Amino acid sequence: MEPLQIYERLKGRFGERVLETIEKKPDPFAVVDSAALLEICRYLREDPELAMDCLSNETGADYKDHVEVVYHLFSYSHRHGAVLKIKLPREEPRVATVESIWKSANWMEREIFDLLGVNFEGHSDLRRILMPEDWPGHPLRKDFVEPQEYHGISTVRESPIVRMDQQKDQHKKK
Amino acid sequence: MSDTVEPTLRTEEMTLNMGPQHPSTHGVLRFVIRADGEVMREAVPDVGYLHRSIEKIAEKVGYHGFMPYTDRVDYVCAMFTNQGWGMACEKLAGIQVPRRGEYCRVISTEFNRIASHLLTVGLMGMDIGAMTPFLHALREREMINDLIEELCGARLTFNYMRIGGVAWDLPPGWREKALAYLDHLDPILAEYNALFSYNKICIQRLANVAPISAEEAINYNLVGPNLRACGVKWDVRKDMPYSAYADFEFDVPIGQGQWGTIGDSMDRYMMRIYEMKESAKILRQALTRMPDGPVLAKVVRNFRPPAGECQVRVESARGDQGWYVVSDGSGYPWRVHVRTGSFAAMGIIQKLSRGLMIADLVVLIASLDVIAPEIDR
Amino acid sequence: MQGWIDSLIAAGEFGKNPPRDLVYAAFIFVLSAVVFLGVAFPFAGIVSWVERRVWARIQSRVGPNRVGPNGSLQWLADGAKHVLKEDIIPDEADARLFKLAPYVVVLGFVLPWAVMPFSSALILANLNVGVLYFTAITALTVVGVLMAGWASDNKWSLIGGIRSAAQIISYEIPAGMSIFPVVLITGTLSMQGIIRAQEWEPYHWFLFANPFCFVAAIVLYISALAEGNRTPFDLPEAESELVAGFATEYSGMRYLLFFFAEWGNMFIAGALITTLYLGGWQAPRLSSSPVVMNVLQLLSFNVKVLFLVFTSMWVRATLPRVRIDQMMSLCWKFFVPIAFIDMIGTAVWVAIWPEGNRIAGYVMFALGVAIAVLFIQRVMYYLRRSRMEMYLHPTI
Amino acid sequence: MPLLNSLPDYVLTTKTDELINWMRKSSIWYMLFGLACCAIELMHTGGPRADIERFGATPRASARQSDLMIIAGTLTLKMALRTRLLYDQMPDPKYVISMGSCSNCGGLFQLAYSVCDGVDKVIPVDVYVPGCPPRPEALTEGLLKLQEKIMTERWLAKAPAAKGEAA
Repeated sequence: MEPLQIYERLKGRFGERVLETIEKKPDPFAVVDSAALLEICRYLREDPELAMDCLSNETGADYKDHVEVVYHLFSYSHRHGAVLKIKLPREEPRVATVESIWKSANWMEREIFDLLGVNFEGHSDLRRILMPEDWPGHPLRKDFVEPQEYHGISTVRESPIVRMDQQKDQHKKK
Repeated sequence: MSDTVEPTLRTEEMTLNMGPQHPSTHGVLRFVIRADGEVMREAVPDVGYLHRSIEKIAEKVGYHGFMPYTDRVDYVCAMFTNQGWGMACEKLAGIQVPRRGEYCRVISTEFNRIASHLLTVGLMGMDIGAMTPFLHALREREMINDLIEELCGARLTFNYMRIGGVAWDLPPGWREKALAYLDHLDPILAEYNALFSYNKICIQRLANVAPISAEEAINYNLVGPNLRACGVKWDVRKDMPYSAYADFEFDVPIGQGQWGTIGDSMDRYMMRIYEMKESAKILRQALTRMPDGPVLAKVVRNFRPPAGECQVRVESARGDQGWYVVSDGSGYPWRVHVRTGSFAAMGIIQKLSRGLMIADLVVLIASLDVIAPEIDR
Repeated sequence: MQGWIDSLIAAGEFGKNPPRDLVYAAFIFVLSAVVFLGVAFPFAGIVSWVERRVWARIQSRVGPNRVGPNGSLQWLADGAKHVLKEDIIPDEADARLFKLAPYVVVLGFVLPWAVMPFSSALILANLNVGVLYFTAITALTVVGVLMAGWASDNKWSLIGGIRSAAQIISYEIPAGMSIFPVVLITGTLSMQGIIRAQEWEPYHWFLFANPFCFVAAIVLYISALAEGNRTPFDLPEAESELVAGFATEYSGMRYLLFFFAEWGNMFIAGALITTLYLGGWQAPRLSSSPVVMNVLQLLSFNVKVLFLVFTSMWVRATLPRVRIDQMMSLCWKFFVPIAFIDMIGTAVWVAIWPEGNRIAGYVMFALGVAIAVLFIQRVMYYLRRSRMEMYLHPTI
Repeated sequence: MPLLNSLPDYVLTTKTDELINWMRKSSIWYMLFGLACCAIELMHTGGPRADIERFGATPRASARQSDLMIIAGTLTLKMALRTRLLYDQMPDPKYVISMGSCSNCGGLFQLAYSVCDGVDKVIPVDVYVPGCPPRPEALTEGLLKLQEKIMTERWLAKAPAAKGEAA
């Protein structure tokens, strides 16, 4: 089944809760209501004609006014795929986890939580995965500012030329 | 002190810390193992020791400038990450790669696949205690490195591909050398099997260790050889042909479970050996049927794809690699995400490790072919 | 020896009426120091260099070749470097046991040299229970290893130590039982006695005395590999699993002692098998001079032992490592019953042919040669098949 | 060695130094410590073609038994703390080779938020090997440079030279 047919089917089933579908750009995708996400995902997984048995990718992106979470679904039995998107507010984004439907969501949602700060409600093990536990902020946010030092290690590399000049100055002062 | 003797022997759970510096974790991975003697209760992976923020860097360096960074996403088979990035940009901008360019891509990636699988099977040997297979694999890898070095000037991080094709055509005389190497590879693989794969101890160590069912593998989003070892016949090259793969005939080997259960470590290990043979088959066809023409499409230096987003899937040596790119129409990508095989494979280890022995964990990591930079990026 | 010292004392070399016991003790000290530093350690060191070279050749590398002619002084550099290195004792370690453990291991490696029958005359102590002493004293190693594993306060060390203890204790049983067939045939436990009961021709070795002995020798060899923590039974120091096993926390000199004991043990295990099954120092009588004969015997003994050592290097370079449960089941389910059958079979054989059966010896020898020829043919086949022309020109 | 230090450079002390240094340089055991891309080239350096074992350098898994730490690859901030710990676990005299641009100065990943720009911020470095990644030959050359450096060390003849020059 083509992606657009799948989105039509979703629209027929969930009506208003499928907010919009976009045809080109070059991959088509559907934006759905974040409150209805779990229901839609379960339908996609369990409907025998769709049978999306694999969550092949889940990721997020930070836009200036909102945060998006993108779900790339795939069906190994029917060899078709679909892309779902949800839009969340930038402050305290939260959405239900799809871990109960696809196990692979566990780690991907941990990554999104770590790097973008999206809270997944009901997640079994929502900890930072890539960054250290005591890291400030969420690096993939567009307004993330790199800390100047971490446990006494400065994160800025001084230019060796500047440093040599400084050493020369010190030498002169002596 | 009470006088009563405890009726049973009391055992205590032991927490072991494996890594980040540990010889068999293939880079910097860490496992916190809860073990009861030799048997593990659970091994909880802790990753991120090689998180180099490649996805963030993409937002700073632009489309052409990001190509060298893609090499570092998976340094063992950097050609595939090159190709994934190239294909994603071409899809966004609607660029058609010349035919000869596609063939160059196929040839370089398939050689890289052989090199990567050689390293994997060699590391498997080292992890279960046999050093010789590892060094023999390195010896064969050196020859592929020579070939690739002649092609693009680098041994490991190639930066060979460009948006719209490849950087250079095959050098003169290269084709004959490549074909000669392929003739050399077959007996070496036979020797390798005789020396190591069909060794009784090797089979005993690998067979029936941590089998994965097909449903589980799909649910955990395992990809590539790991998925095929579970009996799922899915290969992006065959089922969603990209580049020039539609032109070639090759088989997609799947796990048969001759040595134990379907989807056990032995199946995953043998999948790499089979795939090397298939790669050699593709390479022979590609090298003999090479069309003429340019290798690089005309792409402007100031590359600005129209706003939009796309996902491409490339069958890398570690499986289906998904590149998700969002463009806002400027010279810098808005968001780049790589979905890699090792990331998914790492997620299943915690579940599989329950009830295994500590020695089996090493086998499990090696058979899933986990590479640290692909997990952390 | 004693007579010579007595004559020295009588000649007044140590002054008038010296206390005899002290002189004897001094000589024993000097002698053991000479053996320890002049024979045992260099031997272990050279074996370590040979192993690295052999291993490298099997892996199509070169191996250490810069220190001394062909790298033959590599072991000396390794040793001296370790002696001069910082000696770290971790804070949490049980310091006393931690310090003691390497010495216990070295004790288990040095003491067997006392009964090592190099030739008909070159033996320090011709004990009448030599074999028993040999097996008893080599088991000291396990105490040291267990101590090291426990005292390090590192969980990987602990697992290594426990694995080693389980392994060595288990394999002592088939190893010990594989010695019995020879003892049954000869009726003696003395190393020299056993060797004198054999002759220099291979078909008169106990290896080919009867089928049971042949199997027992193989069981003994594999058990010796396991007791020496050699691949495929190197679980206690499994590099890819346990970092460095029981020796993980050891550095400098203390690690060096483990290091040398490991390689020295290969020689010791080889010596035991040579003595029991391969005719020991027996050499053809080419000369009537006892000196020449002793040199020949020394050569014969060392060639046999070094061949066994080389085989164990070869095995180490080829085979993967077994898992702990597989190792245990191999020992208890296969080797112990086989060793038991060997023992009973030899007893029956001896009851039927008390003087041995010459024909059986010839037949067994022919069989052994046939197996060896088949093996070599198979190796040659693979060598020819995989070594293509391109292999000789690595740059193509 | 206060007495020896007060003596001028006699033949005995310098020759002893030379002997010690020669032994140290002939048996550099390096730690199996691959961080990133360079780890693959590190394996190749120990492999059949470059065979670093010719110089007596052999890999060890445990920090306690190694003399040389080859920082092969990008050092992330999360790993930097561990690296310092590992360095402290090594027994003296210990040496560090920084292999590749990433561990020299951050290299390509100076732009990254999670990468420690240069291993010399964490531990002292003896030899820097440039390249991304350096070829096995380059690493071998680095090892030979380290051997040269070891040969210049003084243990008995004079007060020991300051080790691990501040980079």
